[in-house]
Amino acid sequence: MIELFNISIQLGKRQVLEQVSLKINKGEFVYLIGQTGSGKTTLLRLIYMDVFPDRGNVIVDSYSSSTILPRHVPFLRRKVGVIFQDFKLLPDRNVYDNIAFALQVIGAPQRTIKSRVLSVLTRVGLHHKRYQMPQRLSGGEQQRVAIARALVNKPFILLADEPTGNLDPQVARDILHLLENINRSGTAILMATHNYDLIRQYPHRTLVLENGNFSREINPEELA
Amino acid sequence: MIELFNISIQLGKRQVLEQVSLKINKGEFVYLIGQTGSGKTTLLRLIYMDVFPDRGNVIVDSYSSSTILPRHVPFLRRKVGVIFQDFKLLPDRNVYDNIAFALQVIGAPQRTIKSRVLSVLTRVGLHHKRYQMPQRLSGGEQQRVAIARALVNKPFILLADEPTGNLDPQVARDILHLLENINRSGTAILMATHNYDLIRQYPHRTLVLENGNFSREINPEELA
Amino acid sequence: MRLLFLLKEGIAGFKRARLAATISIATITLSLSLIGMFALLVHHLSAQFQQTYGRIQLEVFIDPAIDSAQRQALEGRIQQLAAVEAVQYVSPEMTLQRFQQDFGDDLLTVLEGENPFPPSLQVILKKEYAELEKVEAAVEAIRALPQVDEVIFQEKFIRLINRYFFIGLIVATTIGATIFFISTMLIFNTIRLTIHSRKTVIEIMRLVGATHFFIKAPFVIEGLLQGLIGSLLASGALWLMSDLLRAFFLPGLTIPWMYFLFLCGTGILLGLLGSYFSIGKYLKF
Amino acid sequence: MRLLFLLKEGIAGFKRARLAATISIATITLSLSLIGMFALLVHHLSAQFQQTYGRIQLEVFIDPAIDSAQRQALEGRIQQLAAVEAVQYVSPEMTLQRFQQDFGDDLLTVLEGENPFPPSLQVILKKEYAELEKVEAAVEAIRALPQVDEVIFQEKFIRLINRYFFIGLIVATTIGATIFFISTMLIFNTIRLTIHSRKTVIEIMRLVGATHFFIKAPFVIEGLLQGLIGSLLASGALWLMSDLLRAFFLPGLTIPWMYFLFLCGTGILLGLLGSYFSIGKYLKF
Ligand SMILES: Nc1ncnc2c1ncn2[C@@H]1O[C@H](COP(=O)(O)OP(=O)(O)OP(=O)(O)O)[C@@H](O)[C@H]1O
Ligand SMILES: Nc1ncnc2c1ncn2[C@@H]1O[C@H](COP(=O)(O)OP(=O)(O)OP(=O)(O)O)[C@@H](O)[C@H]1O
Ligand SMILES: [Mg+2]
Ligand SMILES: [Mg+2]
Repeated sequence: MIELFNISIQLGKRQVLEQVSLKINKGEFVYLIGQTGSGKTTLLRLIYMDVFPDRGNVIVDSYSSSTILPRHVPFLRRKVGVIFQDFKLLPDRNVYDNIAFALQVIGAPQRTIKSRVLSVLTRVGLHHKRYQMPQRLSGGEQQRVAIARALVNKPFILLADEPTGNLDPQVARDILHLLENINRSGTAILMATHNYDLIRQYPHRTLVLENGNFSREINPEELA
Repeated sequence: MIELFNISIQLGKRQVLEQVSLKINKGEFVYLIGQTGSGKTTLLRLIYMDVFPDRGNVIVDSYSSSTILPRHVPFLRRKVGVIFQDFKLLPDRNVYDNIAFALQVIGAPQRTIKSRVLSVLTRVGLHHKRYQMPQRLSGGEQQRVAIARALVNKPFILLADEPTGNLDPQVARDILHLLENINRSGTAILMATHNYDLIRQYPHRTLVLENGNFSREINPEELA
Repeated sequence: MRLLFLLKEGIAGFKRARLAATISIATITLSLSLIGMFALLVHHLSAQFQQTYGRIQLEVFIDPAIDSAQRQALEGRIQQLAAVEAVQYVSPEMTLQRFQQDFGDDLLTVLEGENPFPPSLQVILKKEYAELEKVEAAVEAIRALPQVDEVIFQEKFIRLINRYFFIGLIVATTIGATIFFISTMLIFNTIRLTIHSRKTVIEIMRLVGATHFFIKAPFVIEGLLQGLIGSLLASGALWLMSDLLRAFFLPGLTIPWMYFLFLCGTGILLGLLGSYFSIGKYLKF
Repeated sequence: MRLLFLLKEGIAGFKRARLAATISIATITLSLSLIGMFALLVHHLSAQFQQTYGRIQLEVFIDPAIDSAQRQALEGRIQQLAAVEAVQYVSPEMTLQRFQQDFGDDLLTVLEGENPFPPSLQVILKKEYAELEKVEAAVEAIRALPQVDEVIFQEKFIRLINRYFFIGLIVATTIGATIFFISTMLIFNTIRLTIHSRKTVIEIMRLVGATHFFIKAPFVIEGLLQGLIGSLLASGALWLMSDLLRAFFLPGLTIPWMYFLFLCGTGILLGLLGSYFSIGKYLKF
């Protein structure tokens, strides 16, 4: 359902990825690790088609990067939930409206929006902060809003870029618990992370990005 | 040299800190931990006087929060290096200029600026990205620029808000190594973090913020 | 449902970027007031001018031996000409008086008590006959009538007035067009800047899967509303200003209601187009 | 050293916020061109008007029995009056011709071949004596001279011209002041918006320990430069436009160099003040 065939991509002067191939099946849970600057975020951006490969082809659901029309990209993105590394919350509206926006975009009726947003807010533990503006939230709270927004329209795959970077270990575990639940109900998950502790506690298939390519898939026990 | 006396502060409708007291001596290395939203960032903001307490008094070097004049705040900030949780890089100039800015502010001569900036960039391993714009850097690279800027004018205390949140464990250890070196040369460090692994590897005095107050100082071994 | 949501979003835009919205509206208000005021003044002055100088008068000197019945018959014939608006008899005494008014009270002294003027008819031409050729045609027609001695009209004066009016009109049109052009540019620029200040928001919307239409619509609606509010304020300002001018300098000044219609139409159009084109740049795919 | 750095930063601001800077400059250019063009046209037209209608002419009718030497002596005495610019002899034939010009070619027919006019002197008053009281004083002085029969002047005409000129001046000044006021507002608003779009940058500078002066100075310098560039462009535009107008409609049009000085001064001042006051809001401590 998600496949990358021999992807190469250059950003600025840097060859970020070189001949990368990857396949994620329906309902899989995959970790993506690798040093700072190794290209994890870039790989995720390729999947939600914010950048396009110089060579190779990205296939997501029925869309292919080499044939997709610009006006179809929004529809692809609605099927893919993204937790951005820098959150990307709309600074001009409150927590509730930020999350609701992802549903308004697909034209969901007001009542569905309300119940879905409130339920997902409860799940990430931010029900009481729903009328706050993002810039008044702590780093961890903002991250949880980002998670809630990615979940709210029940995507078939969730791309999580460092979703626990600003969370304390307890909350991080809670979030991972949440992600596993979602995964169990059929949503595939691709999660870029630096938190090896977490991988050890919740082991899944783990890909290592190194020198612009997947050097290997490793066993969680190997992690330093 | 840094003292908080019975600080209480409310932000919006929330009583974030209540009767908090704290003393950090010259050259100390202190960790600050606590759940998401427990007030770590707020405590750091009190020290660089971005917010002022409702009750109580913050003393930093020769400045006191109850008597400081607005026009003296910049001079206090120059003595305090801050690594912001959300980096706060200037989006309109490149890596080099971002770091140089902290020295231009204090009127350092061009030659000093150049040598100091290049040396600190080498220390955080970003010498080769010095002409890149921040938004083209990966999350971890941005974090290292933020670290470099906080270090460059040799502050007497360094406030680090989650400085390793976007870094892989190896780089995180390198940064902590760097911070310990700086600490050894006499700079005090107050570091808010969720990374208990790191605290266990580099143990120092550790304060736990809970329910708006320091519940206790804990032993690194205790950490879950 | 969907439309309602986009409309609400458009209105919410005001709250979300208050400074930007305020400044957009202010720009529209100020520019349109300027355009409106200028147009109004030019319109008023040129109308006044036309009223004062736009009707040509002819002096038709007639046979001094004419009797009253014959004169009235002649008046009737002149009146029937297509170009003529009104005819009035002027006795020699009245002519002398008019000369006195024009050339000072003491013309009689100069003329040593004599009245050299014959009786005449004052003929006022219709407004549409203010051009030189048409005047000349009318003069010929009257001259051809019996008992008409001579027809006099101020050819130089007509030429002069026509010329000044023409220059004035060109100058006013140039200034007006420049004001309009500049205002349009300023409004577009301001809107562009306000949208530029929200480019992060647009970028995030894109990434969350909003279609171009969905992103654009609220901005365009907001632009339209800004245009509407701005032009209503401008209409108010124009109304106030015209009231003041009427009270102090230009007693006959009135604003045709078309002006308000024009201001609102222009404001809405500019707000709409401005935001439509500005936002295009931030939507690649 | 420090100053040099701030200057460099000010210039760098252009590159860092290209759209904002461009639009600021465009606003300044457009507004100042408008002001300049309007002022220039009003100035030119009023000067032309004054040249045409600003000098009062008197007709001094003299004793028909006067001889040439006496007449020249009289001319000399009139010439010596403070109000008088020039005196010229007009024979009865010339007077008749003038009347013919004003009232049509066939006045002679009407007057039945007689010339009723006495000889006269045409007296032109100095520009400073265009007001009604001064004219009347001059008329009295001339009337008191021997061999002067009568002095005639067009009182109504003077009143009319004065009144139209006055109304024209008031209308032009009102429009001009409005344009100036609106332009100032627009420039200030644009600058405010461009600075607003950089509030994150300002906030970060504050947090890194920059003093108010250090944050402000580059913005103010940038504003000043924008004002300078904008006003230079406006000067260029004005020059071009005046060239075009001169070529096609207004042959005598010239721009005094003071205009360029004024435009640059205004541009710089507005850019400077606009940025100075706008940035103040984003600097609490
Ligand atoms: N637009 C761009 N222009 C130039 N270089 C870029 C651009 N975007 C990314 N890069 C570079 O590409 C490399 C990969 O970036 P990417 O964000 O994918 O790394 P990452 O694995 O997500 O790192 P991190 O763990 O720090 O988030 C980085 O070195 C970055 O500097
Ligand atoms: N301006 C504000 N208005 C209202 N509430 C605020 C404001 N700033 C912070 N808060 C609230 O105060 C609490 C403490 O925030 P703070 O940023 O200090 O937490 P933190 O310990 O740094 O959390 P994290 O680990 O997630 O960064 C949070 O719940 C936050 O929502
Ligand atoms: Mg990344
Ligand atoms: Mg924090």
